[in-house]
Amino acid sequence: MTVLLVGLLAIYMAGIILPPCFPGRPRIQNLVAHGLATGAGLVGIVLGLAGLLVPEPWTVSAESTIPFLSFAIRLDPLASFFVLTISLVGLAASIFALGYVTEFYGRSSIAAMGSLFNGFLLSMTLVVMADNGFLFLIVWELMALLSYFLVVTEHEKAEVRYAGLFYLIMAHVGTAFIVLTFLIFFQEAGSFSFEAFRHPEQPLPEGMRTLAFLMALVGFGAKAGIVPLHVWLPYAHPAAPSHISALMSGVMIKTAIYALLRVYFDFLGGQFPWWWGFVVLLVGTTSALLGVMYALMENDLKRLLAFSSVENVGIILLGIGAGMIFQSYGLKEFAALGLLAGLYHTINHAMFKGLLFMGAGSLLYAAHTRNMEEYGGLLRRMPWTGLFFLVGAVSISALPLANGFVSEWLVFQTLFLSLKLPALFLKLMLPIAAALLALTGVLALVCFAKAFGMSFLALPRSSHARHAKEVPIAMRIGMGFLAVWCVGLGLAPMIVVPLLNRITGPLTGVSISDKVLALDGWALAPVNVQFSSISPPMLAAMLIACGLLGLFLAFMFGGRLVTRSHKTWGCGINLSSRTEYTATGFVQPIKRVFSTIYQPTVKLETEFLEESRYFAKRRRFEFHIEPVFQKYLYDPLVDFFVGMADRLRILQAGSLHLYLAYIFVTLVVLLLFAV
Amino acid sequence: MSLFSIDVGSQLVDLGSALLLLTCFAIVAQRRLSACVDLFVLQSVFLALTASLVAFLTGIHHIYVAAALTIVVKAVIIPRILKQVIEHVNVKRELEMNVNVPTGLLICGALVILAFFITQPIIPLGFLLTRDSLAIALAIVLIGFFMMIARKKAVTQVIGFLVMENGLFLGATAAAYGMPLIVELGVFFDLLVGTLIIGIYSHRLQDAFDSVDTSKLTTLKE
Amino acid sequence: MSSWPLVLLVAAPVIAGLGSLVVQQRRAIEVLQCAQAGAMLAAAALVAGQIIAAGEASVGGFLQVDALSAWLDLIIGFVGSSGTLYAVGYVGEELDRAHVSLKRYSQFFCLFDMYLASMLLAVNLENIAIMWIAIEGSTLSAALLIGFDRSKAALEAGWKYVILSSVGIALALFGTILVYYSSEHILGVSNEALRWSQLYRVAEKLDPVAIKVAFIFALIGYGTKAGVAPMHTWLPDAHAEAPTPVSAMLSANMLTVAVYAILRFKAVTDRSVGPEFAGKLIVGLALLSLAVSAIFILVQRDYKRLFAYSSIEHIGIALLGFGIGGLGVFAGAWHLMNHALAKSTAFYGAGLVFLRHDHKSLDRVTGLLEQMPVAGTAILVAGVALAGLPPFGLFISEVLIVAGSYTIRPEVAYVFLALLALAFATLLYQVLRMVLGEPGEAGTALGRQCRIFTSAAVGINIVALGTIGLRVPPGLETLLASILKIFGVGMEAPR
Amino acid sequence: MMLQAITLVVAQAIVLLAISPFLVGLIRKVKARFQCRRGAGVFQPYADLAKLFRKQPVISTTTSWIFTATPYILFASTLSAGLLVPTFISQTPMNFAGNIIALVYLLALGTFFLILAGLDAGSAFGGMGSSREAIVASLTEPAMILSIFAIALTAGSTNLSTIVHKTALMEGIVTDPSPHLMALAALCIVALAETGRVPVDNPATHLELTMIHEAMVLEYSGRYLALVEWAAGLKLAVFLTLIANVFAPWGIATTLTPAAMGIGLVTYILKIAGLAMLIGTLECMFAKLRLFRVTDLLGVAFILALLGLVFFYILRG
Repeated sequence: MTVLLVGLLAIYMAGIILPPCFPGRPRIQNLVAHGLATGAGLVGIVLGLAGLLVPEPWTVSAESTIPFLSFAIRLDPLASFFVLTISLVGLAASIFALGYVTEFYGRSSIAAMGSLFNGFLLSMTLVVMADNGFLFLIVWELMALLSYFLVVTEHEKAEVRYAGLFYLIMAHVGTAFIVLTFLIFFQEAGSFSFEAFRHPEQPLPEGMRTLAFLMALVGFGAKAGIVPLHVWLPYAHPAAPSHISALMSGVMIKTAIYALLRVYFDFLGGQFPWWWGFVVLLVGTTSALLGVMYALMENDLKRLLAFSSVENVGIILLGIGAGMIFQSYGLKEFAALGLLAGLYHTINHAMFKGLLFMGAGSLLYAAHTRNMEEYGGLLRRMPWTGLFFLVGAVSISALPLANGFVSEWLVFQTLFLSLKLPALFLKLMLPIAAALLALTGVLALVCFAKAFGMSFLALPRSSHARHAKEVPIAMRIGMGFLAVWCVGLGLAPMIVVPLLNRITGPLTGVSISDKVLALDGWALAPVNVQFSSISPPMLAAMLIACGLLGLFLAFMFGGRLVTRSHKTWGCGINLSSRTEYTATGFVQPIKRVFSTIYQPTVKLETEFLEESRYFAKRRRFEFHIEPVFQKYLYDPLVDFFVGMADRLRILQAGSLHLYLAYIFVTLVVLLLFAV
Repeated sequence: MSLFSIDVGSQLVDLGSALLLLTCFAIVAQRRLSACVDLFVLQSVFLALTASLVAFLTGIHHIYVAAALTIVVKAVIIPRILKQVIEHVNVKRELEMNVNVPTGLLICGALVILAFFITQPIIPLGFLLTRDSLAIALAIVLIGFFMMIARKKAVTQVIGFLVMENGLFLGATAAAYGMPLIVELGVFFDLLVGTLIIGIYSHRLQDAFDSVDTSKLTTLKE
Repeated sequence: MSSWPLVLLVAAPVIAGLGSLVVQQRRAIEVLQCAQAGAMLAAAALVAGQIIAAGEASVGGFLQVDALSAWLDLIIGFVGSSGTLYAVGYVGEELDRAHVSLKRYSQFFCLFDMYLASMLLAVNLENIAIMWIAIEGSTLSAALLIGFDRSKAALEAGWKYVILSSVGIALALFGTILVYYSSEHILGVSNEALRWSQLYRVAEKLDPVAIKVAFIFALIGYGTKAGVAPMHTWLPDAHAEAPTPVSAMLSANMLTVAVYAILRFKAVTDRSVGPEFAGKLIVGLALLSLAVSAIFILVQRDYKRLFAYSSIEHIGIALLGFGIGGLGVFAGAWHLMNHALAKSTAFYGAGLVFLRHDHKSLDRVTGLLEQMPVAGTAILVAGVALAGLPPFGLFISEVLIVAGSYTIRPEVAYVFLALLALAFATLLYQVLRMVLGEPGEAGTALGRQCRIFTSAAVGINIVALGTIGLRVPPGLETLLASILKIFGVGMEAPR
Repeated sequence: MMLQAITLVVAQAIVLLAISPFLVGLIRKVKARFQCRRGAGVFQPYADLAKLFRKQPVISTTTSWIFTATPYILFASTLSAGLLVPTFISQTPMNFAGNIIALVYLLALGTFFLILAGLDAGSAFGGMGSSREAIVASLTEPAMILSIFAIALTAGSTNLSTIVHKTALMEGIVTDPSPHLMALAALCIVALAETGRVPVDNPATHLELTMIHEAMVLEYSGRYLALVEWAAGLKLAVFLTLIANVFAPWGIATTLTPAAMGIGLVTYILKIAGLAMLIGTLECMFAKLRLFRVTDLLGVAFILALLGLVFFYILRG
């Protein structure tokens, strides 16, 4: 392990230091930086697996000269799992980047991008490995800072700068809450070491525990992008270069999930009242639903993906929240199931969100725009990208045979198990959450049907799309790698579940893998196979068999007939991209049905011909959906501060007498009251 | 020591301090600039007398030096510099104030009370000889400070500052039986240089703004 | 224990200053200044080394160095020398552009060195009254430096500075007198009654009320020089209008020296009346400073004023650390050093921008990273450090201070964190819009010599800032440990 | 054992495939009768399928492989979904392979690709159909999940066979029917929406104002259309089976004796035929709703399912 760890750090450090050593040679810089990152990714995967498999948590630490700070590393199953996830996506992103950053030759410094990229990956890895609160804070802030610099790679664009700043500030505010969380433990433990957090001399008072719970939820929630702290996400993730977006959406926000589990189940020992779990559940449901709803309305592909990250974090929190509720009632097996579902969805989301962002990157690379309305018909021009994107879309829509299906299924089962709960309130709430999850799921399906359909199907909607070419091989390999994982994780839960069980076991105190894997691994069951079960391999077999049956029927009856191809009948008009359904039009009914949430504002301008008002020369239609949280939560806050500051300028009015008066008054007041 | 018994001496010292305080009030009440300077000279003389009285009574001789310096610096050199500045910048004889005279006097009275109130618990540990000088010193410092706020012209602010210095000096000599000589010398040197620099500045201000009404200096602000 | 490094430390600037006034010849002055910078740095290092080794050093009971003084020696010595290099580049450029005559060029360096000398003297003195004299000396030399280029704004700033800080210093003197007044009964009417070491020894016997009043006067007096709100009002004007090398020295050194003076008084007060009294006052004023600076940074339109307000903020943070005591003292000292480095770096950058564009308006400066890489990097690195982000020491000290204050009074920690977040947001908002984006107006390019010297200064600072970012070098660690002892705290920090 | 399982699965597949066109024909017949027409014979759909399979398919030039793959995927997913539902025997061998959620998501898989296919042709009709299908599907899903869960509660399982088997054996059958009835009502509405019947959609029209499913498949022809139609029929069969066997598992074979199976098969056919005729009747009684009125209907379904849940818990204490 030591060798692996040192190797990992060494390669990343090399990746940070070396690229600037080849000034003016972007190709070499690119190869060095991302090549090394690829290597590090491989090492990280091995390290993560090793950490998952070793019986005892593996620790190493180096003292520092700063009080309370020690460079302590701890690889328990939880940490290792996230190391594994980060490394997997990191590996794919590095390979993808080899091709993708060629876009930036001559525009931005490849050396800087490469170094920052390695640094970002390193900081994320360290975040999940850190075993000391102080160290955690340092790497956490570094992660935010480095990702900020990556986000503003194209800082000549104003909106990119805005996105970056917004992100940085939100991240820092979050950190402030995290600091408070740690301080609550620190006060009892008298140290920043996580070991001391786990076993303080005397247990925390109840009020303090609750405070810690809320602080952690806000602090880490800001990073995870839970509603209403999600607003930075749809700005920052699209602004970054796509391989960075893949990392940020795929794994960076997961570090927050890691930290939440760490705090709730490790530091607080999984001892909490039921309403904690309910709060998490509530947050999860809200984030999932609102996230997907806003995603649905986006025509900017990367913003759509960013919003869908909010949704998936919500789904993860649904699993965890349900687990927490069960935990609080001592139903440990179900609790473990909830966590397992959450973790399963974590890695799944990492895979397909990484894949989708890379796909979006490829589209950007090929068509030079992020607006779906200007794509179209790309499946014929970019078959591989299209295929991989489809796999990602199927996975994220939780459709069978892909990984999203398995984890979402597990979440559903956890919620259904609420019938074992004593409290009527929860008995009712969890199924409703399940229903809303179903709504989320199908909206996600629609969302990605739109994303794929508008981008890849029918006729090209712009000259960009018409001249698009398939992307370089490196990018395709990066995407293919993750696509394979999406399918693999979906078909082989019998391999994944035991690994995840090694995490949930210590956290909840029960091992459930043999119960979850019923019928010697063929079926997946929520602890008791009587309640329900699925068997992904069997489903796959069925689907394939039925598909073959369909083919057989088709060709048995009329196999000799060759298909004739003819252009689509457009009611007499020649079909053009103008006659196609637009992305905006596609979701219009949904927008109308849920108008209470979207509060859409529609503007329709019509220019008429001079001759007659019966003939329109041109019409202009635009609609916007209300960014509710920004309008009613964030903007007022900013306005308040700016306004206050403006009013307080008067303090510094420039008059010497006034200044002297300040001193005089202070003096007199202190003399009167302080003595 | 044979001539006076201690309490008579302390009476005299207190008398000196009181005179200083009175001159303060006079300066506050005074509307004419040159008169302010003259009053300051008078105050400095009183200060020197009190100091030398203390020196005589206690037999701490380097206070004599301090007293002599006071005469030289504050009663001769600095007033000359000030007069020059006044000549150069030909300020109006009338002073503008932020606070009118009666209010100013009232505030000064309040400040004196404050000074006594604060120093009350400390005075007992003072030397028998210089009972209330500490309180008076503090009062003078505060009044000088107040003058700087109340008066608009640069020169009068300088005078306020110098009055503060006098208060400090009274505190140092009368109340605390004088700082060590080197300190006294240093303080006086700094004082001299400071006044010079302030003089230079008011010259330049005059050249730049053709007025030394410091309440007009408000271009630098938020 | 040889005493020459200490003497050299104080003497080098004096000699160099007088020398530059005499020779009146550019190259000579440059050589002289560079030598001075080197000598000062070496001497500071040596002195610190002696303290680390022996704990104390003194020259005839007049100059007396303990850990705290050595800490200040290091700060002033290091930043002073890099500042001297920078000044050579900066003022040299102005000379090339014929903004200043050779005469005023040499005058500048004379004043500049005297200023450094008086500060170095102030922190190495044993006698509180003489320390007062030295600090007053620095005030006066600074007054002349601030008004150096005789624009109206500079004059106004200088005038405000000289009046306000003279008043402040006068109040500080009254505080000193009060200490003397109460100590001379125990130590006799003599120099003894003004020596730190003696005062610490007999502090318990001193009259508490007198000490309290004395501390209030000292706090407000020296607080005025340290730019503690609400006595800070001179600071932005002075920093903005002074020639930039001077602004850097004001921020990095003079404020620090004023804090040092306050600390000396605090040490006496704590021994006499317990740490709560001084702690309360300092914490209150510190938080006020934070609030004021955070707000004014937000509305700032002038990049030099911007950094000036950020100085108010960081002095406030450091004082907060000292105010809460315990490891806060460690953090405070650490904060002072890192802030000195970061802030001087920031001003170096700002100065280059000013030389190029000849205006101080934030809104008209963009894309520095592309247009002036050195200045851009300097401002970016400094901005990140000053915002309190790792891998820089300010992050460490801020976390430690929050932790310390939380264990004592949680509400202080809450307010502190909130204000920190606000200051973070406002500062980065301003800094980032300077360094990022497309370059704006072209401006006039800088001369080669100027570029070399200033880049050297910036480089030195950034390297230092990086190296002490996440680790306390062992020597400094021992220094800090003995500083903690001065404030009656042991280094029994659990790791 | 293995062999038996396979044969049962195949048998079930055959039954479903065989019966689904019949159901369509039956509904058409009933409607014709209500409209005082003789109408085509109930076995007409078989002929239609055969004819379509033999016709030469025409594919739009604008389309991609998605378009040609969709019918097979649709067919496969629907049939697989059918295999999860117990038809004439209560314990389908495929029980373990997936529960009700799996069924829902298998159908969703079909819907997903159908939507894509609708977009792929590039005509406005297809887009319109897809977009409407999207809204209907998204409103149906929550109600479906809740109603299924309300039923699952009684049997303590979400595996269909387990539910059906237990109910058939009178195990854990509800003493009070109210939750069941509400769930049933909800599920019926869901079924109508999912299978594209009046009042949500009208399979008998090609009027662009009203059509949803038909608009999506407008570009299909030949064997592709055959598969799509068949899949639609299968979907109908699946939902009818679901309703029939979950709420009225009478006569279903709980053992694998030939006799039992025979009875099971007959009763099964009777049950779903009855349901089909019921649907036909309903279609004649109601008019199709405007698209944005469908939301109200499905909202009602959701509330009903929720009430079913509440009642269950309250009555069970």
